[in-house]
Order: sequence, then C-alpha cells, then structure tokens
Amino acid sequence: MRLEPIAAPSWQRRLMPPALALLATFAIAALLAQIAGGEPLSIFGLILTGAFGSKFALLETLNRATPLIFTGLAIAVAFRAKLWNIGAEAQLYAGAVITVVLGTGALSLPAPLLLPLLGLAAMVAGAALLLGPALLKTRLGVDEVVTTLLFNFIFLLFVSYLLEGPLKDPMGMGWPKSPRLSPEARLPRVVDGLRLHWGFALALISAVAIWVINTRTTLGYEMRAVGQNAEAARFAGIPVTRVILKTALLSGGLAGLAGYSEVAGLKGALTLDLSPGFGYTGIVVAMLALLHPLGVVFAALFVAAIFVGADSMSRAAGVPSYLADIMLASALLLMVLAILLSKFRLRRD
Amino acid sequence: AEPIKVAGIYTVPVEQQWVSRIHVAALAAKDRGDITYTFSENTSNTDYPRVMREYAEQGHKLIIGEIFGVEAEAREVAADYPDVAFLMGSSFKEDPALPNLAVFDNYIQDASYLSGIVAGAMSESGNIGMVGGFPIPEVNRLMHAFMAGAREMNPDITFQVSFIGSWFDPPKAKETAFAMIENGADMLYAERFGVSDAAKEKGVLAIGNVIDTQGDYPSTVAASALWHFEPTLDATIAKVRDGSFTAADYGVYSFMKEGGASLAPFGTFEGKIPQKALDLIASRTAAIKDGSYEVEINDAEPASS
Amino acid sequence: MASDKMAAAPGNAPVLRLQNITKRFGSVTANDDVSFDLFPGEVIALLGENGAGKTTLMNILFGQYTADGGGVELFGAPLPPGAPRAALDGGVGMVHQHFTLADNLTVWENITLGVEPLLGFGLRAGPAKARIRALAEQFHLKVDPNAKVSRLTVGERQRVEILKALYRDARILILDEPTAVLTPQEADALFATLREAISLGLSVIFISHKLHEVMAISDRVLVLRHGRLVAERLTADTDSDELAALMVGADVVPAKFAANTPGPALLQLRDVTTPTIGAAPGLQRVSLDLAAGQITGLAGVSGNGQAALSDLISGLISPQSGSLVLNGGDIANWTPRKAITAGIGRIPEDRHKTGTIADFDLTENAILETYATRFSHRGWLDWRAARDFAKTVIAGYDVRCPGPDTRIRLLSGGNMQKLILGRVLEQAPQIILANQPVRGLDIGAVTYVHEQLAKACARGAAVLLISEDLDEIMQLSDVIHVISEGRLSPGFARGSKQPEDLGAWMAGHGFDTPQTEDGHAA
Amino acid sequence: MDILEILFSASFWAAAIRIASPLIFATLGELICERAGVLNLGIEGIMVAGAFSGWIAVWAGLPLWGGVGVALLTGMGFGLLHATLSVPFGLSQHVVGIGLTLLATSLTFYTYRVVLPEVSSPPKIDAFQPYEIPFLSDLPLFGPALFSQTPLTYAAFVLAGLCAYTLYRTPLGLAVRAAGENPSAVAAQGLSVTAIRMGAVIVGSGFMAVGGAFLTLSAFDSFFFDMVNGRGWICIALVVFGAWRPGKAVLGAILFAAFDALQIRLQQTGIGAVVPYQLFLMLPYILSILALVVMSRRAEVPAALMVPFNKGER
Ligand SMILES: Nc1ncnc2c1ncn2[C@@H]1O[C@H](COP(=O)(O)OP(=O)(O)OP(=O)(O)O)[C@@H](O)[C@H]1O
Ligand SMILES: Nc1ncnc2c1ncn2[C@@H]1O[C@H](COP(=O)(O)OP(=O)(O)OP(=O)(O)O)[C@@H](O)[C@H]1O
Ligand SMILES: [Mg+2]
Ligand SMILES: [Mg+2]
Repeated sequence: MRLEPIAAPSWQRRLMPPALALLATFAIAALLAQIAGGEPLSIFGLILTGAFGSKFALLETLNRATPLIFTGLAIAVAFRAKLWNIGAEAQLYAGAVITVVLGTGALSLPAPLLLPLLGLAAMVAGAALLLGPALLKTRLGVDEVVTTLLFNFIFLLFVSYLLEGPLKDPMGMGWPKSPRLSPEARLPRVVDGLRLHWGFALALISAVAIWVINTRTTLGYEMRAVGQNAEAARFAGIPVTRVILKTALLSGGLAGLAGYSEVAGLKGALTLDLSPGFGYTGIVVAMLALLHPLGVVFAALFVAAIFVGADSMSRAAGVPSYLADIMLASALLLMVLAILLSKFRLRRD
Repeated sequence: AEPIKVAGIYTVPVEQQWVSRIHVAALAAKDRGDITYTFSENTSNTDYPRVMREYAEQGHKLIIGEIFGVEAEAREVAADYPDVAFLMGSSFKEDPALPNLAVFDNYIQDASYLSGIVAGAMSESGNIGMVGGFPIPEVNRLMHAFMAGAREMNPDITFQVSFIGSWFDPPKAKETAFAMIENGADMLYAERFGVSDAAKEKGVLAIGNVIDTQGDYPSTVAASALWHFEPTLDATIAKVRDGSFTAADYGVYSFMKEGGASLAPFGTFEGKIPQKALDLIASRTAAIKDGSYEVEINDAEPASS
Repeated sequence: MASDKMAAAPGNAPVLRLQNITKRFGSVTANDDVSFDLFPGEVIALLGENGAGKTTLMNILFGQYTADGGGVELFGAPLPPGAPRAALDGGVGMVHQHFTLADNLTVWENITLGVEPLLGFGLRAGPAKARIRALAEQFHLKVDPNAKVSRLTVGERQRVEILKALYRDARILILDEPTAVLTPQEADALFATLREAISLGLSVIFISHKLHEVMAISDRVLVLRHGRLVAERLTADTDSDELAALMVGADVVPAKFAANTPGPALLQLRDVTTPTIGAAPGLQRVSLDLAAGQITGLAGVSGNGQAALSDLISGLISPQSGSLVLNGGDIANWTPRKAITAGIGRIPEDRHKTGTIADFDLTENAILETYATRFSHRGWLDWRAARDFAKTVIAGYDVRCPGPDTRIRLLSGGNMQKLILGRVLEQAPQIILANQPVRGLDIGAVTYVHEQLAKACARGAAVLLISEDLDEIMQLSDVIHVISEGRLSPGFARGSKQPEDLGAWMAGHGFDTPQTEDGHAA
Repeated sequence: MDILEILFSASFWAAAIRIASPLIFATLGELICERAGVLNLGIEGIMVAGAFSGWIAVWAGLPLWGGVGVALLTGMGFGLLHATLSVPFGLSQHVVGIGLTLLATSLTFYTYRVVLPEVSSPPKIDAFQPYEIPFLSDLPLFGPALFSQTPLTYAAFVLAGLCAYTLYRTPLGLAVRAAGENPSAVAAQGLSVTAIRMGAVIVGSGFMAVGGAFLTLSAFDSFFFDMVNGRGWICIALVVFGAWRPGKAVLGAILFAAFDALQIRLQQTGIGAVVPYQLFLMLPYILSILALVVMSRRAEVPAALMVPFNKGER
C-alpha cells in the first residue's frame, strides 16, 4: 500500500473526507455518551447550540479561539522554519507577566498609548523567552524540542514564585494572584456585557500580517527557505542563524501576545491557571491549518467550537465533561487524516 | 416542595479532598430530595465564567463552586443573573452590592488545632513533617492552627514544611514524606494524598485533614480534622427556598460551633492518646463552642522550624 | 571482451525475463510495454536520458514498485510483484542509484541487515565478518567490516553496496549508475570486481550515462526513450556515437574547447589552510590563481579536499591561515552573500541538497541567491520581477518544465542543473565555481552545460571546474591542478600531462619532492 | 542535614531509584520509538492510560502482574493508533502525538468517571511492596538503595538491559536502528519499514504505559487525575539527554530523579527557609538543560527521526 498524490482532486474528493471525519467524531461522541447513560442522538443539537446557539455561545467560541489564534500563529511561524517551538505555553505566560508588571500602575499612560505599549512589551517578553532555546540551537546545537518543553515547567514555576512573591496581590487575601490591571490597561470589549474583547480583532490582524510576511516579504521567503532546506539556504547566502533567531522572535512574540490578550482582554489579572494549555493546543491548531496563517484562524475557530460546544453538551446531556476533550482529540486526529486523504489516494503497490 | 435546581462547578476532580466535602454534602441533599444536582469537574478557570453562565441560563437556582482564581469575573456573572443564588468558595468577603453571591471557605482551623494537640502529644521525636500542595491561605491557616495545637503539648517541637507544587501528585507527596521521615519526623500532617501512605509504610503516624482517612490507614492515622459542608449547604438551601438568600460570609458555617468542623472519632486510636491531650482537647472543644476560645487565623506561608 | 560472451545465445534459458512491463505515475508513463531477457553470465547495459525510465524498470524488477502491466520471470518462475524480499531470495541483488546504507551501523551490520530472521536471538558476528572478509578478498572489495558506514568514503560505500548483494548469493546484479560518484580508479576497480563476478556466472544489468563504460563492460545494450525500449544492440556491433544518437534521438555534437589566452588572476588563494572536518580533509597551504578567460580544472579522488576548496570559494568557510585575494584585495568576514556580491557564481556539487530547495517552485529557486539584492525593495519581494527572471532563465537555458510555478522537485536532474546554471550565469559572474556540474546528467545535458561554461570563459570569466571525471577535466581545462589529501599540485598546461601522470599525482605521488616553477618535479 | 550527608545516605539513593523507575520504563519506550524514526509525543497520555488501566484491572481482581500486563496492552493499543497514523499514513508526528496525549488522557478520565461515578476517594489496591534481595540488600549503601526496591523497579532495570541487548545485539535491533537512520536501507534489504516502525511504536508505547502503571501499582496504590503530572515530557528530554542509548538514558533518569529527591530534601535544610520552594522544583529541569548543553555536541540524532517513509516518493 502506498499513498499517491491526486493531481487535481475534485471538490467532492476534497470535501468528503473532512465531512466524514466530522461525522465519525460525532459518532464516537454519541457512542461514549450512550455508554455513560446519556441520550446519544440529542448530543448533536446540544453541541451546535453550545457552540453557536446564542450570541453568548458564539462569542464564547470566538473568545476561546482568540488565544488559540495567537499560539497557533506562533507555532505555524516557527514550524515553517523547522524551529520546533513547543514552549508557546511559557511564552504566553511571559507576555502575561510583563503585561501585569507594566499594566498595574507602573506606567500611567492613557489607554491609546498604554495598550500598544503593553502589547509590544508582551511580544518582547515572549520573544526573549524563545531566544534562549533558539540561541542554544544555533550556537550549540541543543535540540529545541526539549529545551522549549522544559522551559514550560521552569517558567511556570517562576510565575508561581512571582505570584506568591513580588507580584502577589496585596489585596488578594494571600491567594497567589496578581493585582488587577488598571482600567486603561484593559482591552475594551466588543459587546457590552459579554466577554469578547478586541484581542480577537488583534488576533485576526496578526494572522493577516503573518500571511503578508510569509508571502510578500524577504523575511517570509527566508524563513520558508531555511525551513525547507537549511543547507541550500546557507549556500545561497541566506543568513540562516539570523533567520532562525528572527523566526524565534516572531514566534515567541506572537505567543507573548496571547498572554497579553488573555490578561488585558479577558482576565484583568494573572493567575497560575491563566492558560489551560493554549500553548500546546496551538500546535494542534497550527497543524490543522497546515501551517497557513489564515488557516490558523479557521482551525482555531474549529477547535474552539468543538471544545465549547462539546463542553456545554456534556453538561446538558449529563455525561462526564471529559467528553469534550475526547471529541477535540478525535476531531484532530481524524481531520488530519482526512486532509491527507483528500489529496492522496491509497494504492496497492 | 419542589427540589431546588443546584449545579456545582469545580476546578478539580471531585475526588480532591476539599471539593469532595462539597460534593458529598450535595449528593446527600439530593438523596433527601431537597435538590436536584449536577456538576462540572476539572473546569479550568478560563472556562469557569462560561460554565457559570451556562448553568444560570439553564435555570439552575443555586450554583456552588470555588472562584479563588476568577473572583472578578465570577462577580460579573453573578451581577448578570440576579435571580440565581451563587454560593462560592472565595478568599474575599461578600459584597452587599451583589446580593446574590455569598462566600464560604473551609475555616476548620478549630479542628486542625485540636488535631495538632493529638500530634504534639504523640510525636516522640518532637519532629513533625507537613506536606502541602501550594502555600495558599486555605492550606496555610490550617497548618498554622495545627502547629499551634502541637505546640500546646510540646513547645519545643520542630516542623518540616514542604510544598510539592501540585494538588495531585501522590507519588511525589509520598516521596516528600519519606524524606521527612528520614529526617526524623515520626508524625506527619497529611494535607495531601500520599502522605499517609508514606507514614504507613514507614510505621509512623499521620494526622488527616478535611476528610477522615483512618479507614484506609487504621494503624497510621491517629486523628483527622474534618470539614463538614452540610451546615453551609443546608443553611443555603433553606435561605434560597424562603427567598432570604443574600450576600453573606458563610465561612462561619465551617466553624466548629456551627458543626462545620470536627475532630474525627479516634476510632482505632481510642485509648492510645495520652490523657493530658484528651483533657486539653475536651476543654478547648468546649471553649471553642461557647466562644470563649478562638483559634488564631493565620494565612501566612508557614516555614520549617 | 564482449564478443566471447555470445554465450548469451538464445539456446540458453534466460535467468530473467521481463515481459510487457508498463508503469504509470499519474499521467507519466515511465515504462511502456518493455520486454527483454537476461542470460546467464551476460552483462546488459541500460541506456537512456534522464527520466527515460531506467530506475523505474529496475525498481519494478526488484519489487519496490508494482507494475501496472506485465510480469517478471526469474529462473523460469514468475516473481510475485511488489515484494523485494522475493526478489532478494530469488537471487536478485540491486545497487541503488542512491546509496541505501544506514550511517549509524557498521559495514557488517549493514550487510547482514535483514539476512537473519528478525526475531532470532543474537547476531553471529564472527561468521558474518569472516564471510564478508572472504568475499572482499575474492572480489577485490577492500573494506573493513567493523568500520562505521558514516566514516566511509563514497567509493567504500559503493563496495559495501556490492558486498550486500554478494553476501546474499545474488545471481543477478543490478547496478543503477554505480560509477556516477566514483573516481576513474574506483570505477576501474569496480569493473574488475564485476568481471570476477561475471566469470562466476552472475548476470548483470548495468545503468550508466558514461558510454565508454558501457562499451567496456557490456555484452548487449538496451536503449530506453520516454519509457519505451527503442533499440537493442550487441556492444560489439556498435559504438559510442551511435548509442548517443539512439538515446537522444538525434546526433550529438560534443562541445568544442579552444585553448584560451589567460587574463589577470581574479581570485587568488595564498597559502590557505582550512580545518579538517570529520573525515573530510581541509586544505593544506594551498595557493591557486584563477585567471580570467581560462578554465582551471581540479582533478582528484573525491574526499581529498575538493569540498573544502569549494566551500572556501563559495563563502561557507574562511581560511584558518593564509589569505584569499579577490581582484587584488584581501577579503575579510567571508560569507556566501559576500561571495555572490563579489561576482562569484557557484554551482554546487549536490544540486538536490545544496543547489535547490525541492518544494520551492522554479521562481523561488531561481532567485535564491539574489532575492535580497535584485528582487527586494525595503524587505518586500517583487514577485513579478522574480517570475520574469525565472522565465528568462527557463527560456535562455533550455530548462524543460511546465512553467515557473512548477515545484523543482518534479524536474529531472539535468533540468535542475540547467536552472542552477542559468541563475548563476545570468548574474554574469567574473569567477565561476563549477563543482561536478554534469554528474549524473545524460549526454545532451552534459554537452549543454559544457557549452555554457565555455561561453562564460570566452567572455572573460575565470572558471574553476572540479570533477572526478578525468576525461572531462582534460577535455575542458586550460590548466589542471590535482588535489590529494588537501594538497594542491602545481598547474599543468593543457596537453602537458597524460592521464597516467595525473593519476599518479592523484594517488599522492610527487607532492613531497621540491617543485620547480613550471610545476615539473625537479 | 547538609548536602553531603544527603548524598551519602542510602535512603536518598533508594528514593532516587524509586523516582527514576517509572521514568526508566517510559524513557525506554520513547527511545525505541525514536530509534525507529518516530517521535512519540503521545507518551504523556499513554502513561496516564497505563496508570489507570493497570490499576483498575487490579482493583477488578487481577493480580498485580496482571495489571502490568493490562497496562502494557493498553499502551500497545494506543501505540497501534499512533503507529497507524504516523507510519503508513505519514501524518505529522507532532500532531499525532499531541492528539494522542489528549485522547488517551480524556478517554481515561472519562472511563474513570463512568466506572467510578460517585466516589469521594478512589479505592486502593494492594500495591507492589519492596522486596529485599537476599545478600545483595545487605551491602552498604548499595544494598538499601538498589536491592530493597519493588519488583517493578527491578523489572525496569531488567528491561533496560533487554532493550540494550536487543538494539545492539539482535537482527531486530539492527533493523530498528537502521529504520531510524535510513529507511531505504531497510527496504532495500527486503524488510518492511512500515512493519518495523509500527512494531517499535507499539512496543515502545506499551513500555510507556507500564511506566504509568508504576505510579499506581508500585509508587502508589490508587489512581488520581493528573497523576502523571508531566513525567512523560521529562522522558522525551531524557531520551535526548541519553543520546538515544538505553544505558545513558537510564543514567539520565536516575540523575534527574536524584535531583528531584535532592530538591525534596533541600527544602528542609537551612537554605530551604530562605529560597523559594519553586526554585527547588525548577532544579531538575534547569540541570537537565545544562546537561543537554554539555552533551549536545556528541549526540548522534537518528537521521530519519520524524521523516515519514513512503515507498512511492523520493
Ligand atoms: N516515484 C515516482 N513518482 C512519480 N513519477 C515517477 C516516480 N519515479 C519516477 N517517475 C517518473 O518516471 C519517469 C522515469 O523515471 P526514472 O527515475 O525511472 O528515470 P531514469 O531513467 O532512471 O532517469 P535517470 O537517468 O535520471 O536516473 C520520470 O520521467 C518520472 O516522471
Ligand atoms: N516523487 C516524484 N514524483 C514525480 N516525479 C518524480 C518523483 N521523483 C522523481 N521524479 C521524476 O523522476 C525523474 C528522474 O528523477 P531523478 O531524481 O532520478 O533525476 P535524475 O535526473 O536522476 O537526477 P540526479 O541524477 O541528479 O539524481 C525526473 O524527471 C522527475 O520528474
Ligand atoms: Mg535513474
Ligand atoms: Mg540520475
């Protein structure tokens, strides 16, 4: 058996496998719901309403997609240059930390100045965190999968220290939690009373920006060249090390923005559970998007919708809420398989 | 009467000691027919406000949970659903401007203090090991009360304090406890799962916290400080039912005098605890209940001594 | 040597019989109804342009591909399709076009890989090594069974590949361009090995683009064009010219090289030493002048410092000591970018790994070296100009492809090479580094590349041609240097040395004796 | 206690070996996968699944070794899924791994909740107890450290030896190592790269699951959510640290565990009072990175790691 590329797949060929993947995901969920004593057939409707059924649900989905767009872009940028950044989680926290440090009164500026400044600072912080592993890779050849992964643990412990020490909210009753951002440091909400904030718009803008960088600029060209064939790139005079470092800065910066958007947009303060693994889910998002920056937006929305919808469904159907994660995982695995099968056919050989 | 629709939202699985007390109380109320009960566990703080809204939208009348990490946002949700009663574990006080959100916490320092007396009396080496998850107020205050109790029996006692940086890593907690035993501890304060197992394996004693674990470790756990959520929940249910639910600090329902905390029966250790300790426990229990003695509430991070 | 091998008479039963093999890849028909027989002790040469379908045919025979039509018979029995295992067990040994060795294993481990049952205990290393040594002895394949493959030279790897087949008692040996990466000496040694094997009754299918080799070793020649078997000749009844014409479908006129008058030295190496990296030797106090309007040839066995010299001129490494003088001035902080801006055109040795980016399209590959200088404005790429440039190269250098948006992975080696050549020559470089520019190319492509180099030289560029093919060096070069273990011989003027003399230098003779100015041993 | 005193106590080393044991199983599993060319990021989830399935099997009445077997099979099941997606289909090993971790973890939690819907404290089993090997356990320092462990710890070391032997001294090991270096070398010798890679991933995943089961059957006696707590990710680092060699990887695991054991003990010393506890918790990770920096130059990465092999493509 081998896979053979299909020269020009028809639209049915392109759409069928993903549709089947989605269907299979639902079937798995229905089966599991049945086992747990739920009503299998009702879950489809429940997921849909959970994710899109009301303005509230829809905005919640967008909300959850926001940090995923940032981390997804961070991963997509890095992976395209074959910089295996598994540390977006830590970089996200770095962005969040700096937002809190500067946004709780240290800088007293009006919002139109403060907000961009904080975003920039968050990018710098996230970038700085990835610079270390990137330098270790380029200078000493240390595998960045491992260093970025370990940095996640180290940096989270550091955040924990900050939240119990210098960054602890004096009004927080001793709970490890930062003070709240000053009102000027908060990203405004898109709709009053609901949680969606302008971080979402920023995420969309970032996606377009990365797309433009990838396709229109020399940096984008360099990053792709280095990722595809570093040896050829070096021979052709592309400064490979510098490109890797630039990629690291961009990737880390995007992950840092995720932290900024979550703190300044959603939470208003930093806790140790700011991110339920957005950095890791970003990998899922980026890969679903085939590392395409605009694809990242759709992949993030897809992942968010599955999660929010299934989470809500699990409550309504009275089945354990872990079903949401199961659906997310199955959707991911089946979907990447489906994307493959919409471009290749299996052939006996 | 019609059962009240109640939902619980927990950031950890319902096995976690703290949450399990809420969960058990809710299940009991459900079995009595007072409430219907559904819950979400392991809900991350990011999702917490959304889940609150969902339950509120679904028509639940009372939502219980813990908002230590999402104080501000949870209050916003409560403000948006004035007809729903929220009873939330919180380090903050109630806010009169938000009449439908009441707070509680496991103020079982009374019981911890009493269990400390047992520990102080029974530790021969005068060296007690304490393994905690994170140094948060809920943990710190109980540790301090426990230490105060132990010092009543032996002012020279020393404490080893460690935090494992996780709520759920029994093997790690066990390793930490092992290290403390090696270092001379013959009595452990089992704030986390795993500690009593180390004590059992090495033949030293342990004191339980929040739940009674003597059943699992009959010759190891000498005493346990228990938290009972029932008084808190039952009071809430009554007030929701008669419409008098309002912003308040339900933390007091965890006090011993309200029946929210107690020292577990000595069980297998009946008769093994020195009379001097029993006497002090008896007198202090009475004093606590009649209000003449108050255990100090100290939320600062405890340190080894 | 071929004529006495007419034992390949129809009377003998064939050892191998391919019948009506057809293989399609998508819309490409790689093999179209190909049939032939192979007889005991016979050597068949398979000829054809790049992409004619030779490798595909052999892969079908070896079971790595399954044919869409037709079948294979081995010693009279049908061979199950798509099963390399069956082919191996049936006595077919294949030396692939690209080496199939695991670098992290030793020689003997690579050879015994898959021979013993996978789920068996323990490896009988002793007997295996003894057998390898015996085979090596018998077939003149000198190699240490305990050596790690990563440390072997290309020639040694080739020997291991052949030992793999012999170790399994192959009766039929398939060699896909085995000499493409070998020095003349190594190639000769290989032929000696093959003759030994043939004398023991093995049959051989031999693929090569080098016609003199085909003439030397084969009994029969089959020519493939566009997947079809277009001609069959007894080697004794044909000659190189006819074969070349059969392959291409037209007469081939080799490029002409007139002796040039040299201009001033554009690039000079003065006493340059570079570090030794792994098994690759660095340069040892090398001095070299590349003069305008002249082709300087560098002969030598691969792995003697050619890579270091090429990397040095390309800008990938800097001298450890000594200096590099460009148009009379010393250069510092030497990088590839600097080399390009300084007007050095570089044709790398490995077009797949260093020359191109497989998943980039032709446009992207065409601007690889100049995107920053010619096609960008303040960090923005001018794709329109880039695409136009790619079209110019495609048209000007006869790159056969669907268009500038094709991924270069889909081009044959020759067309890839033409694109590289075009992108380099379009910059009108004053100095040209051509490292193995025609390796693995078919005759048509070879001629084309050579003509282009000659043209550049004629307009005054200094060309450094690095090749292991002595014929090519002698044909093209005005001055020839020989490199051995990082040391450089003096320059020998065109026609002043015979191949044997150069071969002696390549083997390291002559370096230790003091030299006179004109390069002759005193 | 000061540091020297700690370092020369048998109980410290006993703890290090104990903490290392689950890491050894899982690291060996990951090492086998990577040697064959597949990065298995499913390790964390597979460990969770192994921890649960082994434990629930014993709880349901199987003997302890039966539980180990069930964990092994569970891991192999997830390994089969990983292998199918990443080998013949050649899907990105990052996605498959991360997806599998998510799937195995959530499926485990879901199953747990369905099987034990309303427990406030998970049931306990009778876990493996330390077994003192006669004579050997009487040796000074080494005796208590090495030879007074649970049978599953001994099994970890036996497995390490077995892996090393298989990889370096058997035809199968050759094939696995070659598959991770140059799959076409394997294919050209008539072996199936697909079968070898899939086999390696399946078996390796089985070992990872046993590593998880160590936590519930030996280190502890019941199952908790989040019990694995990042140990799988550590093992990924340990494989690199061990330069893809079983012996070095085991040493790395013990070293890492020793730092963990040390950090626990340091919290009780004088510095423990002044230094924030987070710094101690960081210690093993920081030292891992430092060790990687020192080792990095010499490691030989399997050349075909993360490179899918497809016969049809070149
Ligand atoms: N794996 C493949 N997938 C698709 N097409 C292929 C594949 N392999 C070969 N082809 C097609 O088959 C044709 C024959 O290729 P093949 O490699 O057999 O040529 P060749 O004669 O060996 O060339 P060369 O002399 O360059 O080695 C090519 O034109 C190519 O288009
Ligand atoms: N995966 C593939 N898909 C489609 N066509 C391919 C593929 N691989 C190779 N080919 C085709 O096979 C032909 C020969 O490829 P091959 O790599 O053998 O080139 P080559 O001329 O031998 O180059 P070189 O000698 O430099 O390796 C090319 O024409 C190319 O189009
Ligand atoms: Mg070929
Ligand atoms: Mg070729």
